[in-house]
Amino acid sequence: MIAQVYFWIFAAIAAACALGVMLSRHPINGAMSLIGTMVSLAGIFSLIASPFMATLQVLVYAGAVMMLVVFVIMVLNCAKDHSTPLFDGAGLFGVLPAAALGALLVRVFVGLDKQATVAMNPQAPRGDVDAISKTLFGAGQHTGGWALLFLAVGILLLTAIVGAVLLAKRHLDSPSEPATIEGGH
Amino acid sequence: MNLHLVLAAPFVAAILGFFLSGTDAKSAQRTSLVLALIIAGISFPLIGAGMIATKAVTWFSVPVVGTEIKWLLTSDGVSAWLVALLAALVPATLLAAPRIVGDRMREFATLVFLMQGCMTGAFLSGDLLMFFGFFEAMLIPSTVLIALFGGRDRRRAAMTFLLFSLAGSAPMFFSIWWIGLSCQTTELSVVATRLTSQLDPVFRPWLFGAIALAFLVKLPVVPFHLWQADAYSEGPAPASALLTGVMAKVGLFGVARILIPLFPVEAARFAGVFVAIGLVTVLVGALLALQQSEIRRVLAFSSLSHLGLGLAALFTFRPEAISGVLLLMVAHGLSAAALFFLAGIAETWTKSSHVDDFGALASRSPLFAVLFSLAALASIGLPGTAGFVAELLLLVSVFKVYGIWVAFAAGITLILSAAYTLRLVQRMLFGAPALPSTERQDLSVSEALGVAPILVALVLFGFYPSPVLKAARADLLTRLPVASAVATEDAAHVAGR
Amino acid sequence: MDTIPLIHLQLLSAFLFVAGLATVLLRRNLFFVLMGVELMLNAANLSFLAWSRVQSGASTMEGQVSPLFSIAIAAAEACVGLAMLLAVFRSRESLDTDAYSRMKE
Amino acid sequence: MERFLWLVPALPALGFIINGVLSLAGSRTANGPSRGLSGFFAVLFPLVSFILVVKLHLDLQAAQESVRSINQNLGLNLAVPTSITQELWSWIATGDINLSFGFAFDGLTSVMLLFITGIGALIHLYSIGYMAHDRGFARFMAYMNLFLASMIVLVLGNGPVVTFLGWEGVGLCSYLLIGFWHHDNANGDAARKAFLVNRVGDLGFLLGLFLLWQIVGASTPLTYEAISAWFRDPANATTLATGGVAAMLTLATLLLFLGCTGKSAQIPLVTWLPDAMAGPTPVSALIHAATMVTSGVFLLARMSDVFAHAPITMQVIAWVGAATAAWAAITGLFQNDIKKILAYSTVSQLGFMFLAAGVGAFDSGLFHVFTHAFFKAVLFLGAGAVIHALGGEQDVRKMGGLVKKLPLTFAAMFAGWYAITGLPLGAGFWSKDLILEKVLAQGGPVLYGIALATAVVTAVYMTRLMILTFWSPSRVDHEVEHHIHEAPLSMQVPLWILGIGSLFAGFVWAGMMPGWDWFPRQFAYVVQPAQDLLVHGEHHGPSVLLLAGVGVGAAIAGILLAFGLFKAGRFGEHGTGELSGAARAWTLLWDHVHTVFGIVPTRIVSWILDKICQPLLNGIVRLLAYLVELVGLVVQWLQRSRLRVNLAMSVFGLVAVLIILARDLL
Repeated sequence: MIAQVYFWIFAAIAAACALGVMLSRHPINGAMSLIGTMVSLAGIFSLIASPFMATLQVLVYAGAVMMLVVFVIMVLNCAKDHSTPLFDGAGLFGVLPAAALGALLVRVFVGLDKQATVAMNPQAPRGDVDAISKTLFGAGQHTGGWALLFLAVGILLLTAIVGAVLLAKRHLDSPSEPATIEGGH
Repeated sequence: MNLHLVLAAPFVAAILGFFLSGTDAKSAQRTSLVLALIIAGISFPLIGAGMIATKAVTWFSVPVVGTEIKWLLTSDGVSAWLVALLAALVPATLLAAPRIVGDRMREFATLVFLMQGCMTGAFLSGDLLMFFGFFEAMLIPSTVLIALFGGRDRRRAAMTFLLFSLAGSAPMFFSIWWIGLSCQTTELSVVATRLTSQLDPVFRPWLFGAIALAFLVKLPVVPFHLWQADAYSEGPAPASALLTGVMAKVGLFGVARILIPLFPVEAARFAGVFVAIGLVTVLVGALLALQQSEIRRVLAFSSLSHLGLGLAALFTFRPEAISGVLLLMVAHGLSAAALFFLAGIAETWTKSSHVDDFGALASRSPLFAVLFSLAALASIGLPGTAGFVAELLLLVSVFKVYGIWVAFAAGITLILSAAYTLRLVQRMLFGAPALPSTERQDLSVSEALGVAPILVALVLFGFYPSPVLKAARADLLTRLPVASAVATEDAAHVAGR
Repeated sequence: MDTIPLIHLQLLSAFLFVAGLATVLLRRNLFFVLMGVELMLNAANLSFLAWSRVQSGASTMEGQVSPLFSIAIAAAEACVGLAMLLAVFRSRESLDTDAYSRMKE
Repeated sequence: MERFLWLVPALPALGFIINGVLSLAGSRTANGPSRGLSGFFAVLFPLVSFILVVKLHLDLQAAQESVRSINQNLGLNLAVPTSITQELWSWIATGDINLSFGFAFDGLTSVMLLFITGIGALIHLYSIGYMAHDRGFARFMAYMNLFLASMIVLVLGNGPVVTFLGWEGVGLCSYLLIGFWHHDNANGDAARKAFLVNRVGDLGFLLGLFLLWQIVGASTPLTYEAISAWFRDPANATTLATGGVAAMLTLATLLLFLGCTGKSAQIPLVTWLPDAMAGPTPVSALIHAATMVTSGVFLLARMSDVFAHAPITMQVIAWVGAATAAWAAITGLFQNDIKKILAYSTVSQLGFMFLAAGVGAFDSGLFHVFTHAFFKAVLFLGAGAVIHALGGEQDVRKMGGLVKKLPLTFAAMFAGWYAITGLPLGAGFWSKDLILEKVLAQGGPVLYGIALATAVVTAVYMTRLMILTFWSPSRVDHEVEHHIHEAPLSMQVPLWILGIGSLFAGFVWAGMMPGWDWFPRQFAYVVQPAQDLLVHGEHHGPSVLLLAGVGVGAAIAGILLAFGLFKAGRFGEHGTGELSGAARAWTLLWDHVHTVFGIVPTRIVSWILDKICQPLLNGIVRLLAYLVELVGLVVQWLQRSRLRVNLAMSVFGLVAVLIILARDLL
């Protein structure tokens, strides 16, 4: 019962923050809202027996990735964006597919919910470090090849770092110049 | 007879065409003529060969669904005659071309050979997808021919031609794709046996209609005929001759060889529609021809009218209609081509295509006049020319199935075709010359040599059409009874209701 | 535990996903585009974890493990994306996506 | 001998080819091709054909005679051979159709061929003189030869389809020869008109043939012999009696008759023949008087067994013939062109022939064909000689007094006039009186009255022609008058022969003298069964001699009337204008009918199609093209504009794919 109450609180925060991401004018505000969403999601993760993921969510996402984003925002020093409207005509065109997709998802989920076959499995193991690491690195018949994928992700991250360095290299090499304040054009 | 050789020869000639002299048009013409005659020599024996086919080789198979596309060449009576007709017209085209294409003989000959190759491929294909490939490929050289060598409005005409043809054949590709998926193969003979059982009867009419559309546009029939007059009158006359002489026949050939055999039930079911379209085409074409004042537009609408009759007759499923249609294809191919060749040459004399700018060619150019009027008479189906036998057979078959009034409607074309053709003859050959000119212009010997054999053949087939008629009997009749049986079954069914 | 109905989790996930998508589609500022993508990835993670709760047998852990990779990819994406953002900003002096689409013209 | 049957048409055809080549080869030389060579070949081949026909005729007679004598001597009942046939090759063989290209030479054919090739050869000879100064001499001869070949095929064909080959062939030659002097567009128009009007008839012919073939069934070969046999077979009588078949037969015969009206210039397809006079005069004589235009009557006789079973059609034929005869005779009164007078006279005489056939007297009709060939040929050739002498003048108002200047021509034409008016013992006397007699007996008094009145009018206009041309005072221009000369020998000889023919040809069937019936005996077996079918019992009417007296009286009355009217120069002599008023309207009656019911609707429909439907269709296609272009513009804008929009589109696609994938869950 208490879990439900927590869930509703977290869900409300997450949803509100998601709207905040969508609607805020300044990137910093958006980033902060996003962090809020992520933290709330971490809470929900732990509510549904996934403590490891909850931890990762906070550490990697909210902690590392978003820090990076905020950092870049600060580097570019993009002030509040007044020059471009928040929404415009072309944007309306984007509402339609989003709404369509949303409707589709809701329809599918509600439909699934009505089928009795889909129900919570109380025996499902908790997603704690032990279980996940066994799954990831365990050797045996039912390992599913996660280890290989894990290695691949490692390579991906390495590549991403190299790529990021290369992309930003000109910026790093070039003599420092006053950063342009205004975003937009 | 090696069918691969027949198919490869024009393409080889096209490649050799690149090495012809680009500056000396005469030498280019001579060499290409030799090549064309060699091709003809290779192609003609097909007529006597009967039904032959190469060994079917899997060309490729579509991944996942596993549909096998075969590389297979087949030749039966009908395709053999059409290939021979084509092979006979190409040398004449090259002979008739010099005045029109001038120095660019090399390019012209190469394109003509390419066109010949594609059309030969379409006639000989034993596989639906192969057929479609050649069917579409022939558009390229023909469009380029129109756009390169045509008259003032050539680009628009070429574009119209291309767009109409593409729009017409796009649904066919869809249809072939569907057939390939359903039947696991696109080999014609296999598809014909599997189609009825493998395809949902709900979809069959649509697939049928999609394929029919491609052929109807190619033929063309009303209301898909708008490209025709422009393409034939703006394109270079020798190429127009090939377009109407052979390419339009691909449409009829497709109907006879692919559409009806693959969809006998649908063909029987919608026969009335096709007969109606054919008859409307016959009459509208003839009436429009009466109104035209440019030579080649008259000829274009005349082609429209004549071939419409062929379509109407095909859908009677009478054996005499099949023979008649083959003879019509040969006869019309020869006579229309001859008329286009001659019209093209005459247009170079006056630098005009308007009938009023001619006149008195009979006294100024007697040889031209003789050949032109002979070709015109052959085209109106005068007894003693092949056209008569063909039209007689077509009218008989229409009469037998649809009765006297429909035959009467179709027969009005006899009167109308005489009306517009003789009007053309009179305005061009007779009367006073429109433009004062003292010099006597006439055909050169080589031009006359290009056209005369065509006319001889027309008269020959008029008196002795048996070789052509027999060729048609050998082949398509095997499948026709199916269609006519279904037609009678349907009729009985309707009557029963 | 496990009293939260699956449907609630999924609806939340759907909402977050649509919000992310809408952000990507509506906003012209590149930062928001990036953040919308992150939001969608988060929504997916939530969905993964929720689904893992209804599985049984050997596949139960798959839903628990997949978000790990998702997060890793998100990190990589953020990394490269931000680098590109920097590079683009250098050349175009703008973060407006519409300004980029005019590059073609 | 039958092995050489094909030579009869082939020889003139060879002449056509030789002359055609000569004409083309000589077209670039200064004087044109050699006239001597060309003329020699042109006359030679018809002449040889004529000899061949005579020989074939005699052979056939001999064969029949020998069988008859065998039968008589040995008491046997062998079938008397009726024809010499030759099948050359299988012409059209596919499906149910199995047509052979072959010829059949029997009594009817031999009579027709005798005068076709005979008179044909004479007219070729005449043409050598007439066309001597024309540049297109060889071309003319080529066409004439081709005509003769076609005409022979028409008559000699073993079935209707082979006949149709000749049928359209003669139409073509008619077209070519009417438009022979092609620098004048009016000639071309006349030629085209002839061809087109004939084509209308030809379509009727073909459709009638189809119906006929349906009636007799696909198993019956399409030869005259088989068709006749089918209709004579009593077993088929019940089939024919059923309502559907009877109606079909009526339609079939009416359509076939439409073909005949086209070729023989009967109402309603009468208009082309007067215009056809634009051709050179020998053409008018050979094609538009003696031979081609009579092929309609020939076809009726050939298929008499068929027509005899369609009483309604026979009625129609009789009335059409009578109406045409009367209308054309009256029209002939108003004409001032010597050839037009003769043309309408031809139409009128053809009407007589159809009238005869229509009342069931096919042999009498054919007899008139035969005699008419002589006297009309001589009249035309004589007119040609007059025109030749006057340097091309054709208006009778500018002639006169030629009896002294052209005595020989006058003599020949006088013979023709004597025959056509029906004065006693001339060729026309026998045939016309025979027709009148049969019409009274089998067609009733109304038709007889029309025919008799027509005979009077015929005498009037023919006498008017003779008066204005020969007997009245000269009105010839003075310059022309000095150059008047008799025609050369090559023109004279045919005139004499034909003149004699028109006086005495009638004796081949002098009805009043028993035993003088060589003519009908020749083809009795062709038409007699049909005639017997149509005539029930002996008719007791006025005696033959009385009727002949009435006929002669009509002729004399007409002649006297004409002398009374025109000797005084009452009308038609003076003035040079065109026809006007009622005369013009009457003359052009059928032209107007054609215009209103045929030409104008066709023009209107084709104009609508070309000027309204075609642009409309074009507009629709254009509209489609613009729509496509519009879609293209939109798509282009979408592609080009915003990243976000592109993205949105792909999401749309994603949604669509998802919907398809998750369709079970929805």
